[in-house]
Amino acid sequence: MSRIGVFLCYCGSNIAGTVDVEAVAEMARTLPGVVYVETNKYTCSDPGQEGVKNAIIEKGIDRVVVGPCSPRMHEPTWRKLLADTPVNPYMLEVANLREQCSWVHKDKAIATEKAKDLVKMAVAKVARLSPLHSTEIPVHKKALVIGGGIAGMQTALDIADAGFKVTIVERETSLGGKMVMLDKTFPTMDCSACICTPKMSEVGNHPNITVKSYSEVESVSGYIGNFEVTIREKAKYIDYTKCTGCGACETKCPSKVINEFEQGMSKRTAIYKMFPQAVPSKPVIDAEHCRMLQEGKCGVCAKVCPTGAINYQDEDKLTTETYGAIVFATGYKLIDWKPLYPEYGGGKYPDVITGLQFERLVNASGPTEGHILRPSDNKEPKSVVIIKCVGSRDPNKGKAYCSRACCMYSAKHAHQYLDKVPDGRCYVFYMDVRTPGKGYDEFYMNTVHDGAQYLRGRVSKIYKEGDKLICKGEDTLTSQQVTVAADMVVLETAMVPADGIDELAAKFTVGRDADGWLVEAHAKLRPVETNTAGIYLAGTAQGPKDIPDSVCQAGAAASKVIGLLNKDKLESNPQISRVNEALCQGDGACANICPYGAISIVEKQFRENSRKVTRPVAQVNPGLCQGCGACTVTCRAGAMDLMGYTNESIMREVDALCQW
Amino acid sequence: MSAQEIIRARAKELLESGEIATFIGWEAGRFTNQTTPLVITDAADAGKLVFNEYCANTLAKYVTDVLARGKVGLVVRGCDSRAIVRLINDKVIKREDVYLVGVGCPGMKDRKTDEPLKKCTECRHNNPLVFDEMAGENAEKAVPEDRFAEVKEVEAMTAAERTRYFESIYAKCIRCYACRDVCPCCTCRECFVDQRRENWVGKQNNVAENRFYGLTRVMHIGDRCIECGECERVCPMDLPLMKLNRKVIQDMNDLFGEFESGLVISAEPSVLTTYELTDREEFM
Amino acid sequence: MPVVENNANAIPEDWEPKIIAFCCHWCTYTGADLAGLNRMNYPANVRVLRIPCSGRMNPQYVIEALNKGCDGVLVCGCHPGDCHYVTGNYYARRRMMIFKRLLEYEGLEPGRFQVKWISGAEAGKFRDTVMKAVEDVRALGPINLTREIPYFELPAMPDDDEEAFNAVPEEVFPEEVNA
Amino acid sequence: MMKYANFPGCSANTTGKSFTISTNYVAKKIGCEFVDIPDWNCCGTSAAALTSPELAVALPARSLAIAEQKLPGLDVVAACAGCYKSLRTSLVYARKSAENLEQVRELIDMPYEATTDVISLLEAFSAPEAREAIAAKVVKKLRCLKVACYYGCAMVRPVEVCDFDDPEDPQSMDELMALIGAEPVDWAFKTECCGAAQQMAVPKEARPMIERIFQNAWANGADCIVTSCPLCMLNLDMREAEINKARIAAGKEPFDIPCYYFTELIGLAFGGQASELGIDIHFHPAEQLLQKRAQDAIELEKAEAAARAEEERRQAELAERIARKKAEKAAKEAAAAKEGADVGKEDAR
Repeated sequence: MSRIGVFLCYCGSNIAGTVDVEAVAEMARTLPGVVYVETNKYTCSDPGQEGVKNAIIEKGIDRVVVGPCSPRMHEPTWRKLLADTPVNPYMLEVANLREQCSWVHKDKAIATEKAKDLVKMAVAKVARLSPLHSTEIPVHKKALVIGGGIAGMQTALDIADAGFKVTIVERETSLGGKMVMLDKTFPTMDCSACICTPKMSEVGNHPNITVKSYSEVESVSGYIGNFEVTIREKAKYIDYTKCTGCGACETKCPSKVINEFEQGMSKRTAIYKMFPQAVPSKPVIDAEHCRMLQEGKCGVCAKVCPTGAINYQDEDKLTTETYGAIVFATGYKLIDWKPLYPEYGGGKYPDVITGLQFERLVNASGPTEGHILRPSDNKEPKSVVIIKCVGSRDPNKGKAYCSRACCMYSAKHAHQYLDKVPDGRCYVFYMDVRTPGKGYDEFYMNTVHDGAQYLRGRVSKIYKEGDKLICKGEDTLTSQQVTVAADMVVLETAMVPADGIDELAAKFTVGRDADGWLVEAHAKLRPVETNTAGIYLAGTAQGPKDIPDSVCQAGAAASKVIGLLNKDKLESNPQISRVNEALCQGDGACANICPYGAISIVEKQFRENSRKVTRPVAQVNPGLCQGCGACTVTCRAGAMDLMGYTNESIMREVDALCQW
Repeated sequence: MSAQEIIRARAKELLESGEIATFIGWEAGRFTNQTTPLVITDAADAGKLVFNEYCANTLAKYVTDVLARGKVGLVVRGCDSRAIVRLINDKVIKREDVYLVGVGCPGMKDRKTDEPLKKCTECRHNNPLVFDEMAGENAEKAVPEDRFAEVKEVEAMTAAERTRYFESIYAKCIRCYACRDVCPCCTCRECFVDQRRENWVGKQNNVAENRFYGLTRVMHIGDRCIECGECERVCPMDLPLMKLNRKVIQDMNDLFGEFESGLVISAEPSVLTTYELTDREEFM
Repeated sequence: MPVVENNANAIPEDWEPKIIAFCCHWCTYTGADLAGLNRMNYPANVRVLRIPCSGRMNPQYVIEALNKGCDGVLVCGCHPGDCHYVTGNYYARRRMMIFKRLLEYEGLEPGRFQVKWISGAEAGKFRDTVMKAVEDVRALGPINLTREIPYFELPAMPDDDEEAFNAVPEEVFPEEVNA
Repeated sequence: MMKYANFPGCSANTTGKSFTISTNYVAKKIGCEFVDIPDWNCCGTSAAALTSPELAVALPARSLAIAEQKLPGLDVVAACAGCYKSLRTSLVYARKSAENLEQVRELIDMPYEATTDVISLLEAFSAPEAREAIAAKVVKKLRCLKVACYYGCAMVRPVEVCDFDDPEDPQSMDELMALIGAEPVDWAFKTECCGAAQQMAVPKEARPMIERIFQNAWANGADCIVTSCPLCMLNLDMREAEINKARIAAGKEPFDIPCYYFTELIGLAFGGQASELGIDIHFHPAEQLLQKRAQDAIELEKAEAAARAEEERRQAELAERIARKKAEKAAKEAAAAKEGADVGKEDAR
């Protein structure tokens, strides 16, 4: 038989003013299982709490009902109090006598009746609770950052500087991401490489950071503090312990391939470094285009390599390590506008380029050494049309959202063009100009003063006549149709999530929104966490951002990781789902419905009818389960139950209430 | 060769070859035109198998009883095959656990009245949907015009009439659980009504507890019900149980899109264990 | 027993509706607390039962409450899209839509079982929902569900044909089996 | 068997006469049968939509309902792009929901199930069967003729109504033209509006809409424009002279771009005479170009034949040289072997 102690609170006159607490206490004494009832002026005060503790010990109480304010207010307080007594902290029920009774009713008689019911319900429920124990989860003091762009690098540096080991997984051959492709950064116009490459080498040389370039996450299991991650390091065909990065191999390689880093505007060799300042500063062999690896003929790079670092027999390497926290800094790519905008030629015209291609054109280390020359004939364009919101804010063809950075970088592109081609004309077609940010609007106004012609409207068609690209559009401010004969058109295309993020997110059970961006746990209050505990977001993986915002979020994610890694152990929430394996049929409905991927179906051996049988049953991962209880309702057999809110205890509450 | 002859021949061959361990079909019962399900393990018994227009019982659920002996062969009509699909989709059995001899079904008759069975007049898929081989040809059968006609009849009553109607049903129910035992959706290792759980469904036989059982049964099977009508046929009190099942199915059809359960083997979640962001919103 | 179309006339004088409200911890329970903090006033006929998420809402709780004599049941959770557990209320929405229709099919008055999404900020909506539920249920009167088997409904024996039952089997083995 | 219900439309025997003539010519040759919908009525075109949305749905629906009853199982073909779009719009509306269909039935007061499909003539002639038949019947390839295929605004847009070809860069007519040996050029105004509906009302704004179509076709090297819409045809063909007059006045070079229906060119490739196909009744002189290109084609073929002959000659010469070299080499080797043998003999001695 349970020994229930009921502790009712006056809360000064807050409760006692409308509820006859003594009458409630009198009723409580008659309830089955109740051995002790006490009223107190302020139960939550130190003397009040002391009184509860003493009563528990003196009366041999094994479960407790308190009747004060809302459990949302003080439930943790009561749990903490019980932790100091022989009573299990989860053998507790709080009757909300203040927020949901005394404060909302005026008639004392009615409020007292209701308070009695609330106490009855609480007593009924607490009698059905069972002691729960939170388990301690060890925390592996090591973080994994997925993605080596500016957000990933910043996160890694911040975590590493705090003294924890970090691994960066980058699927390209070098760190740097998109930022290192850019020429200059708005609004200060510092050279992107000048501020990005030092970060890259800092990351590369940091004693706490391991960079795994040309690598991808293969699989993952586990939970917060204990993610077991297998990383596939793709075959580089070069022994990095021997390679000095001299580059002799690159100059001799006979195989020429389209250069992705230069946005397809130049060629690279099959053995290549992504760009000169790459980190790690060593090449890889692109197996698909290497003559030696494809046809078994060539081997020039091995001949010229002074250190014998070339290894054509290299294979993918799999390594598995345990990490305490994971940060997604997987970044973005530009939307593939070609199939979406046939009216812009759909890729038919080489001189209709994207913003990123323009960045490479204007970059001193780019294919044209910084001279703005149009791809078709290497002539300097004398008039350029810039079209904003290509794929952004266009739910019919592209995405409904605003890509956030394009207003500023299109202003930058106009500025750079007018700077390099002083006699050129630049037209910018826009829907709105959005420049919230320090120094942003000033930058935009300067571009306008430089002579960029801003036209409010969209371009409906681009076609070629002679060697001109005719852009037809509307100036909605004057309601005039406008036609611009341009030499080159720059499309400022929308940001979309990086390739492969769908599979990666599914591996980690991180949610994605309708557009594919990773979803934060709360849009306002938990913007860098995900719904999976221990996994965080940095940069454009979460949605379009510019560089300052990405870096900010990277720092925020890092501080969350540092906070987690600082702990030696985590205490798990014991109010989670539990499986009754005798009833479980293993059909997996619960596993399908679980938003955290906390339930898996495993084959287990049982002894049934004096026979050994192996059958599937559900298994709850205590590190992932958050205790929502959705699985309990899906389970028809009732094999799933939620600790702290068990089916029986809720039914008892309902019954207690119906007896009123 | 008649379907019955093919079934006998195939059962014999399959058992003799050792491909299956047991074969489930029907045998002639004690009374005129009566048949009962038959499980044979010996090829010599194949001659006992019958197939005629009085094979009322659905066979699929017997698979779960005899599966421990090895692969099961059985005769499947439309309803049996959907029941097998149901069991596979609920991961109770695997496709390779069963060898299905399909047979076209023209609809079965009540042995006493010689009238078509209610469940067969309402049936929309009389020919097997999943099978390994067919014994004979598919059969023609009229498909009912309105799948939910009987639901609409009830809906036409006033609320008070409906209360009384269903309370009289629950008053008649003797809680024999025949409807559950025969249902291919009811495959829990231990049904909630059999479990000893305090404050859950009571064991008394009264209207309230019977209502608890009845409503819970519908909520448990509604989104997976294959509309075989077996629950209704086996009910010793002749309770119109399909009026409840079909109500839920009708609402799901209206709200979440057309569906019929148990038509194809798939891992798709059932209607109530999934959702769409665009589901109708009526609780704002 | 005559079919009672409306028991409003038979409402006892000192009768007060009993309503149980299942509220999710993260939104509606918070909203109810906020109503308290704002000292809003609403009828005391509603008792709140805290569940972690509307996705935890088992239809059986409702059946139990109505069976045991509760006059009305409210189920409240976060707005779709705001669920603390991301998806719980989407499942609840489907399940409750079906279940509500089923109960009404069995003759339950729509006012007795209501579902509402109330966020943690919508104290006013919580108050209004409670007031409306109490008003609706008060107009409907005490719940009128039968618990025990009424004498007039004692079922007849199954109408099996007794002859067949008592008769000597006509044919123990049909011919074709022997053939 | 290619058999269709035909919705002639108001232009069939008036402004679009040559379209009808040439279509019938081609259809007969490839064994395609068109049966006119009995008692068809005006499709309503843009005028009905401006009057009332119900009228715009009901007018085409009536003709479709008749087709459904009297010509069951046949798809309706509309040659005119305007008719095609009106019919499709009405059909798509009726198919959208049971309520819509019921409404249409009430409007026309006829039984109607919206089962009959509506396709354009271009679509009918682009069907694989028709294409095969066309390819088989070509006797005179229209080589050297550079055509700008002009689909007009109504044929492929809006996608939710028409949806048989790409709305920005349709290809079906280009493919047909390639089939008969003509060279379709890649140009930008395939689906641009020709402004036909506004030419009377706002000529100042509308004339440039025609001019730019000619301008772009010309800039992309087209000899002529090929259309599939009688209204576009009328508009372009009739006003080219007027535009040229204005261009001359402005000191610009006038265009010389005849327009054809695609069926006219197919008929021509089948060996038809210009007069059999209605090419002789165009506004802009349309026959000279064809004659000139036919001449070009003959010359091209001559040149090609000469080139082929030259190539054959070169191949033969090459083969001969190789054979000679081989023979020389063999002789040399034989001589060397003999000499070696002789030397050997001498040595032996």
